[in-house]
Amino acid sequence: MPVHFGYTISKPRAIDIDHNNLRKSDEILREMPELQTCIGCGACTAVCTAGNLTQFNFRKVHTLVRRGEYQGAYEEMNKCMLCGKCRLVCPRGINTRGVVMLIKRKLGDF
Amino acid sequence: MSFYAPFCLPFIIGAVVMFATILWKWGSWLYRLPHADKMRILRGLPTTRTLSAAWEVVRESLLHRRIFRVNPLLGYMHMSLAFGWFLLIAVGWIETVAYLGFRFVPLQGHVFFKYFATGLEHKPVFDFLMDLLLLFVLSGVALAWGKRLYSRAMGMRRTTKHVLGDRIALSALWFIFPARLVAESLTCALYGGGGFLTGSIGAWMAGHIDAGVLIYLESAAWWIYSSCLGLFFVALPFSRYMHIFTEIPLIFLRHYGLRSSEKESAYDHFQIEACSRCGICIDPCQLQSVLQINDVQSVYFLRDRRYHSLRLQTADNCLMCGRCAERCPVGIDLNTLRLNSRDTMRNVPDEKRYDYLQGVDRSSGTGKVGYFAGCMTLLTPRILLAMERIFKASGEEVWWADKEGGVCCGRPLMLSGETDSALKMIQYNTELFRKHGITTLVTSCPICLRVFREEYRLDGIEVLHHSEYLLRLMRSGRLNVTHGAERFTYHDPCELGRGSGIYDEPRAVIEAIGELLEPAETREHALCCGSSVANTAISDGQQLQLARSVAAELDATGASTIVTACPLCKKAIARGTQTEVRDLAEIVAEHLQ
Amino acid sequence: MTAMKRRSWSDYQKQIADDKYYYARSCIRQNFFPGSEKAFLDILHNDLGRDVLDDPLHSSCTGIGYHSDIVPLETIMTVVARQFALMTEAGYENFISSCITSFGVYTEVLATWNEFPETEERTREYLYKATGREFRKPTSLAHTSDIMFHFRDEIARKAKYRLVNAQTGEPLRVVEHIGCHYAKIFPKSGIGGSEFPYVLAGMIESWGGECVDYPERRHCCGFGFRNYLVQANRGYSIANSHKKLESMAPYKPDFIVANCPGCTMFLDKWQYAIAEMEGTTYGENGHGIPVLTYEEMAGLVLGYDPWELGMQMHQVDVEPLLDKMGISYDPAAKYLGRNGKYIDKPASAVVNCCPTDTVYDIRQ
Amino acid sequence: MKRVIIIGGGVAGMQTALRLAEEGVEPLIVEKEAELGGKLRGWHRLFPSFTPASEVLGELRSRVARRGIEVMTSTEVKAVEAGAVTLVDGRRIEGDAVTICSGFDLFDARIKEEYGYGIYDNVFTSVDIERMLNEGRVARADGSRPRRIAFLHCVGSRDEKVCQRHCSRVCCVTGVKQAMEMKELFPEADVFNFYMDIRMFGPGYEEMYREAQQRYNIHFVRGRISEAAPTIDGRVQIKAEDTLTGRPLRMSVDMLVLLVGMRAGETNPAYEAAGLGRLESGFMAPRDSFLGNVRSRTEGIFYAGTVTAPKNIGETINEGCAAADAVLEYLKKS
Repeated sequence: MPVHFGYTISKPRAIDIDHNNLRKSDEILREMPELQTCIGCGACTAVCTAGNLTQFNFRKVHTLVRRGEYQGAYEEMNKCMLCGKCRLVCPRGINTRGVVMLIKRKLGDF
Repeated sequence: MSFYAPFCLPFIIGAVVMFATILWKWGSWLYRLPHADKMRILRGLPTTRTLSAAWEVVRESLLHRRIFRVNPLLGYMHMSLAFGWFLLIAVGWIETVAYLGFRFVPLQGHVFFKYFATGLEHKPVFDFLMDLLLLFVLSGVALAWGKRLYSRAMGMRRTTKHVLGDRIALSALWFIFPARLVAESLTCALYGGGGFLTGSIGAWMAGHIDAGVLIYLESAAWWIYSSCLGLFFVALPFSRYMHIFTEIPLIFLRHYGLRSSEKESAYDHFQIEACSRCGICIDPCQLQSVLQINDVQSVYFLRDRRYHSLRLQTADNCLMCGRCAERCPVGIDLNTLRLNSRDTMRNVPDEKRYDYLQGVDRSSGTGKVGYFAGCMTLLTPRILLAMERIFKASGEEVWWADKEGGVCCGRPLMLSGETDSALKMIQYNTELFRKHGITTLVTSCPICLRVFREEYRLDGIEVLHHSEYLLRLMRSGRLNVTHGAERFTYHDPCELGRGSGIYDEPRAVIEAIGELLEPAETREHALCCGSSVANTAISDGQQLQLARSVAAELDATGASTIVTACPLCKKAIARGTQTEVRDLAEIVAEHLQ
Repeated sequence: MTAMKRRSWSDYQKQIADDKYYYARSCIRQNFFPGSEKAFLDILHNDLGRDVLDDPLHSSCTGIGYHSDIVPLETIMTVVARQFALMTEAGYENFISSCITSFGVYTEVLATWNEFPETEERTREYLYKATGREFRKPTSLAHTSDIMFHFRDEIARKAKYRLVNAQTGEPLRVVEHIGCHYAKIFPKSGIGGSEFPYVLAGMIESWGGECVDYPERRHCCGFGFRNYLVQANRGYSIANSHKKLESMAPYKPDFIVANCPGCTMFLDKWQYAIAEMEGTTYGENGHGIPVLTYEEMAGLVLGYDPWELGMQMHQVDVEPLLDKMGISYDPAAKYLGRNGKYIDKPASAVVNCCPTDTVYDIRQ
Repeated sequence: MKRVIIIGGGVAGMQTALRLAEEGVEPLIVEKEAELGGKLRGWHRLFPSFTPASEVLGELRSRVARRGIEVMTSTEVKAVEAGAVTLVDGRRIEGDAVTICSGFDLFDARIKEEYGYGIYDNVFTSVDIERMLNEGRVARADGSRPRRIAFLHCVGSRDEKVCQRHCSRVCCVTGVKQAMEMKELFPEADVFNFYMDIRMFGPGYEEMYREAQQRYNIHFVRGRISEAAPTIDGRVQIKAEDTLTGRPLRMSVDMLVLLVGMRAGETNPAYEAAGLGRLESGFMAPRDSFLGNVRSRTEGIFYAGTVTAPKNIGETINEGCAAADAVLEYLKKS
């Protein structure tokens, strides 16, 4: 029986690439290689309707997904209304709506 | 007189398989129709709709009027095969009656009448008629062969790439009528008779071929003819030739008011199997003509869906511009079928989704007229400013629904297939409009307009595109514009033109300001800007390629300004040209008196 | 490759006095490892013949309060000044501190006075007003592990045991852990710099052991003052030790040695807590990895009795290590006090672990 | 015939000498190494075109040879003055003008001890990679193929901790270039580039960066590695923050490549002693940044190449010509 001392061992916050399973991330990048060209400018998040109403941050979520951090990504992406403004402002020409749908399709079971 | 010979067997088997399969298919589709659709059929049956449907069947299934519009030669080819064959059957039946009176003759008796009627006295009128009809059909077959070699002659740059089953059925079809010609000619050679075609060839054969050989050849020819028919009939329900029979009930059901919707239904089968894979939809597709994407067009989409091999990639890769549906000779509702495929593949209802929308209201102003800019207009603030000036000039009190940012109209979600989630936005915006008590809703975004008109329940609120609204203001004298010598060209946004049927209003507005020059492809045939929110498969570079090709056509008019009436089209086309691209509202605001 | 280590180590050398030390004790070590400070004094007096003044007048440096944001800078400077005044009055000028945090505090205060002389003036004024004392700054400041490092070769010459597996002759694999306040604040103040301090590694190498270079070698033990002192934050504290233990475990170290009071305690006691909370145990047969102070390590090498060194106060039993080194000890005497009475024992770190038959327990 | 002493026989020195020789002036190249070429000798292929460095170097060398330019190799300069230099062996060489083309030094990665260069077997510098590429065999210390490679940008650049505040400019694109080369050699390997900023200043650089991302699938992580440590299986564990997600990130890699920056040449203090200005970064200060960017404060002493600031090869070649023109103008006046 585990003993409770009034606290628990904090889980590490670090993204552990060795530990993360990058298979889904690889699949996503294979289908949408342009996602790698994101330079993190944040224009997508700045223009985002959902991002202005919630904590939703498209840039951050897809970056985490690329690092193999899938937990909660589906739910986050579900906040997107697919209006497509982000695609219009992306300086790298990333098919952002496609990314949202791809990530949701790949990570539906996370 | 017995109407049986061993060679009839392939034909009989084929016919039985074909009719059984068709009846089973139709039966199960009709049985699985939603109750409301069944009621529509029952209510429609005893009305004049049945008659008008029958007339359309004659026009389209037999005469192929719509294909004639695409290209007369192509129309003739289809007509000669369909109408010609139909007449062969019909006149053949009359011929049997003429020879034998009204008595039961089995099917093969009608079809192979020449073989069985050798002992009867000849009726040259029928010999002539039947030969004429056979020639009519054969001319179609010859054209079909020719089309394989050179499709451009029939106005088609590209033709469908067929699957193996279709090729087998097609080959069988090609050989049916030549085989019939040979078989009937050989019978004539042995037993005399026949018209100008079969009779002449028969006489020639009798003169050149030994009688013993002729008997042998005759038997073989009838076997081949029957086998071709049998093979074609067996293949028919499983190949594209199912359209021959499916188009007929489709026309009736359509006349009774049945439609496809964003959810798949049994009615969709009638639409899907009515596709003849003629490939007319391929040429208008800009993904094909500009981007050389060759496997996603409606013909392939319907084929894959019919054979349950549809991939999301195919379903997604469509601009939904509607250019193919505009040309489809069968009138299949291609966009809706694609939408409900996306719905099936992607829609995941989630009650909690978009809960964060509760209580959001960033609207401002008061007025009975509400203006919904839409997401895209917020990225084209010139349109917003122009609308502001127009409202001010006309003295309209406006309620700004989303000037400070609002919730998406839901159309992009619907287009991606997330139909149930889109309802959340629809519900949210509907409540917002109701809360502020507007009686007119104006939007400058055709994407929003379409969903407002088709999916929102806004009884008591008139929904207008700003082109309609502007024209109304101008006609009522509340807005006066100066007319000058400036030359404009107009790009029809897909959602506004083919989508909502609004072609004339923006043109009227432009003509009040300056000269309007039409591009090569315009109105129903207008090109898509390429940035359609319906397509999530093509890349940014491909969007740009499309934009450039559209802009080139618009630039070719020599106009100094390209006008459009959609913020997304405006942004897209502007990427492809140096010419100024402006929204209708901008030029109106600029020319205010 | 080790050549490079030497190079960086040679870049960070500091002057260490040879004799005549003024000794400042640690607040908490006397509770956790009461034998260690005594062992240090004994080794210096008896084995090395050095002069160390263990002054009963000196106080806490208040570092714990300082690092918990309770004691202000002016106060701690004045307290430090008082320690220096006592040293001056006793006629010493080589200040050595037993605690890493104290050592960090003294270093920091001296550096502050150096950078901002006005703060030194003010401190002198405060000290004089409060106690009437005056002070001279020490000519050398060292941590007691520096002193042990300084005499490592002398100790090696007198060694009775070596850090070697007596049965196989293989060097023992030792994890060395340096307290953060030793050199991470002022790299120049540590022997060998802040990245790879040489202070403990030098002793281990001199006495026959082998250092384990594991990924989280430089990571903090997790004490972090506020993080441990507030119960709600303790999960963060233990997570750090947990991370280190996880990282070193594959190297199968024979023991851990640390030069900081907090680190030694936490690396030892958290092993028990982790076993209780998660059921994870480390070391051979899951019996834990013994954690030693460097004085205990030196004491064992010099042949001191493990119970005299206070090693029975460890959560993780040290007997496997003693057996490995071939040190003879009296198992029955482990929990007997100086008066021969049973002094009770800490809970065994060997919990949630299978082969209990090998657990060292004198009551069985 | 006028004589110009050129200190340093790298790209800048050779180009300056060539241009001067074309105009009928007699250049003398004083090179401390045994052969001409400078740092370019150690490079494999040049960004962004992947041109072999030997092509550029070979061409420059053969032109110098064809022109019959006088070269003193294995000769080190101790002091410089207008119109003369003093060598380490005490000899004094006189001329009509001096051009300093002594270039830069590579940052010694061992100073950034926390990255473990020289401590752990599988930590390399960008120079090591170029050398291995030249040798035709890139591998881990034990000879095996790497499956995961990390590049760390800005080692010895933009780092106050090692008194290198300046940006070395070329390391960013070098990192991208080498990452692509690694991916070509080891297609199955994952390549991560850890950067603070990506500075793609030259023509074709940004395009190359984009290609590295999209076509080569190289992962770019914005965050500086804080430390490297060995793992039990001989790999290197690195820690960084993925600043774009605001989360710490750790992983073990088979090879860690440090993109070492340019530091001011170690002979620069000697020039300063001769009264020439030096920048805070240690590079020599030209008279001004625009019209006098190849002139020193002293009449008759000129600069070309990376002695004044980090530059790429193309810029250095241009500066060789510019310096030669300035020298010619000076010689005409004097």
